[in-house]
Amino acid sequence: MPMNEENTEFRPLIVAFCCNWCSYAGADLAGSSRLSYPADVKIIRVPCSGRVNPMFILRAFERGADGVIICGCHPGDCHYSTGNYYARRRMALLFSMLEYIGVENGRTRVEWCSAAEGAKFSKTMNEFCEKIKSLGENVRLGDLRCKN
Amino acid sequence: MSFTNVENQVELIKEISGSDPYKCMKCGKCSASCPSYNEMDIKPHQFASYIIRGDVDELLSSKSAWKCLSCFACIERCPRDVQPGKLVDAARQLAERQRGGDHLQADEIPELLAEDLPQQLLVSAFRRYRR
Amino acid sequence: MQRIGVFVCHCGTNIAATVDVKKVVEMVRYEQGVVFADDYMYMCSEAGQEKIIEAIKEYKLTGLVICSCSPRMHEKTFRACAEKAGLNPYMVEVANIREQCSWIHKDKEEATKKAVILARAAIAKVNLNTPLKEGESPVTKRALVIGGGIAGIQTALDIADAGYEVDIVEKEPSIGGRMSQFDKTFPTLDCASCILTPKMVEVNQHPNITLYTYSEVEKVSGYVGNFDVGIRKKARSVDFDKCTGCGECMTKCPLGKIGHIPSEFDRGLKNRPAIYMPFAQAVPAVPVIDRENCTYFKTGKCGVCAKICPSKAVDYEQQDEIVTVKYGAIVVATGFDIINLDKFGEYAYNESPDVITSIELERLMNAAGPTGGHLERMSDHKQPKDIVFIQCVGSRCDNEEKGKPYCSKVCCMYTAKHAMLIKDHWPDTNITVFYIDVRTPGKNFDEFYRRAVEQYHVNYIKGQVGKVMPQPDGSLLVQAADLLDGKQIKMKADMVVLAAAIEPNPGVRKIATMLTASIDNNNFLTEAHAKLRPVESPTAGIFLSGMAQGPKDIPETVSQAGAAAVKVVGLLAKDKLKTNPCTAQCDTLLCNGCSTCANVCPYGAITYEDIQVNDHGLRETRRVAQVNLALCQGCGACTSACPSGAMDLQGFSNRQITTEVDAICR
Amino acid sequence: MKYSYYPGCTLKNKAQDLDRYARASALALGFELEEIPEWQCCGGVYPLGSDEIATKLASVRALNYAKEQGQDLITLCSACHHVLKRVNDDMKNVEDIRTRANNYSDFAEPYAGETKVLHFLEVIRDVIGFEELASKVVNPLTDRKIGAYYGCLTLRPGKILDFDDPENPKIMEDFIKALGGTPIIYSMRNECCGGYTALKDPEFTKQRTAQIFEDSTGFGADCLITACPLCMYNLNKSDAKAKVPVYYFTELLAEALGVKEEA
Repeated sequence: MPMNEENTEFRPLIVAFCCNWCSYAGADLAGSSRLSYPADVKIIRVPCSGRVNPMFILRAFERGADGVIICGCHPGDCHYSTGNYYARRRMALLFSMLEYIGVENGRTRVEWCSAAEGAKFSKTMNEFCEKIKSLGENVRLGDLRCKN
Repeated sequence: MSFTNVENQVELIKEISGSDPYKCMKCGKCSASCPSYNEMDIKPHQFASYIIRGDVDELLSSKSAWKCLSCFACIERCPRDVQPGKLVDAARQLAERQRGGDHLQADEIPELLAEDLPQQLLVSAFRRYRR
Repeated sequence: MQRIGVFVCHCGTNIAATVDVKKVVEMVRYEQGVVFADDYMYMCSEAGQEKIIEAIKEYKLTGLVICSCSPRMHEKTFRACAEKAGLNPYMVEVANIREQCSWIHKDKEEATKKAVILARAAIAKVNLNTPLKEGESPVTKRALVIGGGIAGIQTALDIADAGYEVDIVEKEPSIGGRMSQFDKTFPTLDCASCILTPKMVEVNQHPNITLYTYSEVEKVSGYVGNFDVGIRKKARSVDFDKCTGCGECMTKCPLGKIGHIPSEFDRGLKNRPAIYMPFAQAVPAVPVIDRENCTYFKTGKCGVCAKICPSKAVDYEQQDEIVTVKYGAIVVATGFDIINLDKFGEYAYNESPDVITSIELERLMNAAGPTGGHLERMSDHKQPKDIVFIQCVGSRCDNEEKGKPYCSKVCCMYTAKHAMLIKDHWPDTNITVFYIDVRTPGKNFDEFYRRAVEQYHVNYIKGQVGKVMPQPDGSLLVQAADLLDGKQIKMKADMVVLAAAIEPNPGVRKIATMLTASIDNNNFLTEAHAKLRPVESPTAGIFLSGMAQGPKDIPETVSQAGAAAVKVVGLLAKDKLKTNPCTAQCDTLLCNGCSTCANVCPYGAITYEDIQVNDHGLRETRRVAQVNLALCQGCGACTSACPSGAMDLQGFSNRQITTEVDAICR
Repeated sequence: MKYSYYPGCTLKNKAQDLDRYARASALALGFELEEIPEWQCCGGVYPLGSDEIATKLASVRALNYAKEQGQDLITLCSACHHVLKRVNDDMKNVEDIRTRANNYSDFAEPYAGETKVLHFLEVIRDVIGFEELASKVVNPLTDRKIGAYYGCLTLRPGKILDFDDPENPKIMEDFIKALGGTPIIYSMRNECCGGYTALKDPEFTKQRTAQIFEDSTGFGADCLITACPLCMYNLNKSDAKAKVPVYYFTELLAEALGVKEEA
């Protein structure tokens, strides 16, 4: 139930999967540097971008997320050597499939962000939010029972 | 477009120039590189501060706006990507867009003309000195 | 059914100023499984932890959710706290409502709302948490230091003195690094080699230190406590055991006089023979043959060095050798270089031999340098009368194609040093320093710089130089603006010295990748915490020393080197390390033995075994995956690759993450 | 090989030499300059303001014409080279300018920076090659010590013009070498001559050009070459003691190729 009902501006629901080593630390740096991004972004910590199972993304859209972003270490810098490469290829396939069923490509994104890139993290999230706002609410996979 | 207040002019200069005066760190490499330094009343490394402070009128009525050669030395060498040449050029354009801001009048031309004067000089001067 | 306690931290005002902490407590009180919720000023404080322990006992809690700062900060603290109260430490989840919420949002209502959602996700997850037990792995009691400059030398000495074996891998033929090139050091002006050479000798003689010079790290595998490192010992072409270091070969090499091979150590200001030691005090004092330039290797003719070597140590047949060594900890001390100045054509570095870098000046002033310590211009070998120093060449530069965004930190001080040393030797010299800011934070540093101005009358002018113009008469015309006087200046100089920006050694990226140690945009290694863990990489078992982590001077480098050594010793002192219990697990009922997981596992932790199963009365043998828990690092690559969903990751299971997604999207 | 050719105002008038020798030399080197019909003056100065559209349109038309011909666009004059390349860069990379400029025009399809703009010297360097040029020289400029005067507009901003290293160029020096002459390198070669201030401030340009002559002759130059009619004018107007003859680079090119008389 929304706590702030009089606010009619569209606020997207964005799920961000961040790997523990680079992008989650990048988000922490964005925080300690006070580089803001919209509260619409909620982060889920995973050990590695390669841990992100396509099921999680489908689940998010099914439950009404308007955008999903996966953040990992830069290519070559994966804490586990190769996880981000798998993630990149897996997501490329998933995103093209999602587009096929009508979830616009702009709603999904893979971004590399190192532990030192707080500014980049914040910038990426701001941009992504803007993009999702321009796309509007995601209705394609939304389970009607879960949304008012 | 009307220029009613200082903020408006500052914003216009930033927009026209596409450069961010806040990035300037006052290293002075522009002033060190400028061939017109001695001709200018406001020096290249000061452009950014004038815009930050909002002293746009002073910049618009300065000699500097007309003395920049557009040789791009400061733009090429600026370590902060502030590109003072762009800032002063934006100021010049603002001055010209205001009524009576032209630096060259048509009546002046015949007197200035020389036999072997290349067309390039005339068109460049017109571009730079007039709306 | 879990019995969960939720603890919301104010973190002073860090959280409470933007998040309505009381409201969060009220909002989560009725979430599934929650039996207790409270808030406190500082959850991580002793009193805060005491509160948690009491609640665990009083309410018989089986799971904890702490809404506080990043789990990267205090997850460990709260896990230890749970353990104290008899709760499995892996029954704790942290909702990050500081870095991800209160610090980046301004609107209190919005931030509170988000904090509640983050708490709910953590609560949902804890509902599915299971107690996990850490495994143990042994520690190899040997450390590797990559880089043999002052940083690597100091780290290695400190580790070795503490009683542990340590190896140094140095890619150059000698240890010593940049510092061995310097003349004097600030702020006390001791001679660099006088203080460095004894340390180099000590390294060479220390029973606990093994040197791999002219060697490079080629391959790294394993994990904290158990690294396997492949080291390539490049063929020196000189037998280590036979060579006495007499140097006869170097003096007789025909290329020494006519070869035009620029000496790397002297920054190209002098030539060297094809068989060479970088400098006289090299450690080890064994020459190498530069095979790319050596006539014998190019044409098969010559062989002078082999012929004249009194101990028959020259061996043209020597091959590169790769050794694999086990280590418990690795220190990266790869140091720095200065940037390439090709993009700073305005300073005529490539055009005029009299425009030099500061490191070249170090060599020119060094008694062991190309001019025997006599300062002279490379063009005409005359002593320069007017010298101009240009600061910040490529430092503090926003244009990434040309320079670096950071301050190189040491240039202001070494320039003051150069100015004073020159004035000491040749008092008639006129010295002008063009600066943007003079930055001298450090003990006795500003006094040092003021001495250059007050006692030596060095002329400091604020303003970056625009252009250096070589003149027909052989002088250099320096065009600048004195910003404080408001004048453009054209000044003649005999020599111009550029304080070129510092950059990490270009080889560090490759090494960082091998170590999976994170690295920033400028190729400096990232520390685990900028303030609290400045000498550790986020990757366990990897430590940082010296310029590889960021610009710093010698005193700072030595302190950091010691700090890294202490961290290494602390690690090696342990007999066993606790391993991450968040490992992969295979559900053998679902596994069909397809090998997909084994193909993506970066650690080779997955093997297969045949098991007997009873499938509805049908007995059959099935090939299923098995995870070696000692090798598994818990990345989860196998879990998302598994087509049948048999692989799952403890602590980050499919159900746990899905339930987090659900909680966020509720 | 045929190229679209944008001569610009001055080459049709006061700088006919620059043009005439270029055409003759091009034929000798095996390529042809096809003058764009109805070209309009580029304005001589690139309008720095990001909101200036009208002043860019003349260039856009020329660029689009070359695109329709499927040809690269060649310029000779430094100013045209500068303006055309920068406008082309805007059309390629600045969405706002591209959209607005296309809205003003009636092209069959929108122009988005497809044309490749080349300075005549770039064609010699990148397409013909200096070795090939050297092999076609019949009257080598032996014993000539030639200072290349680049000025500002051929080189800067280096990133967009992509002509040569803006601080230490060598294209004209290589060109002089190919013609058999000795290039003289001097510091003022990429410093501004004073440009259009010659109109209202001739004394200032005289100061600038005096420095250029002093520096170049100090290094031993017995003549200068330039690609810019305005530099040429300013240098010629100089009353410097160190003054030496100034030629368009195409004149020396035609001379070395033995086509000067035909031109």
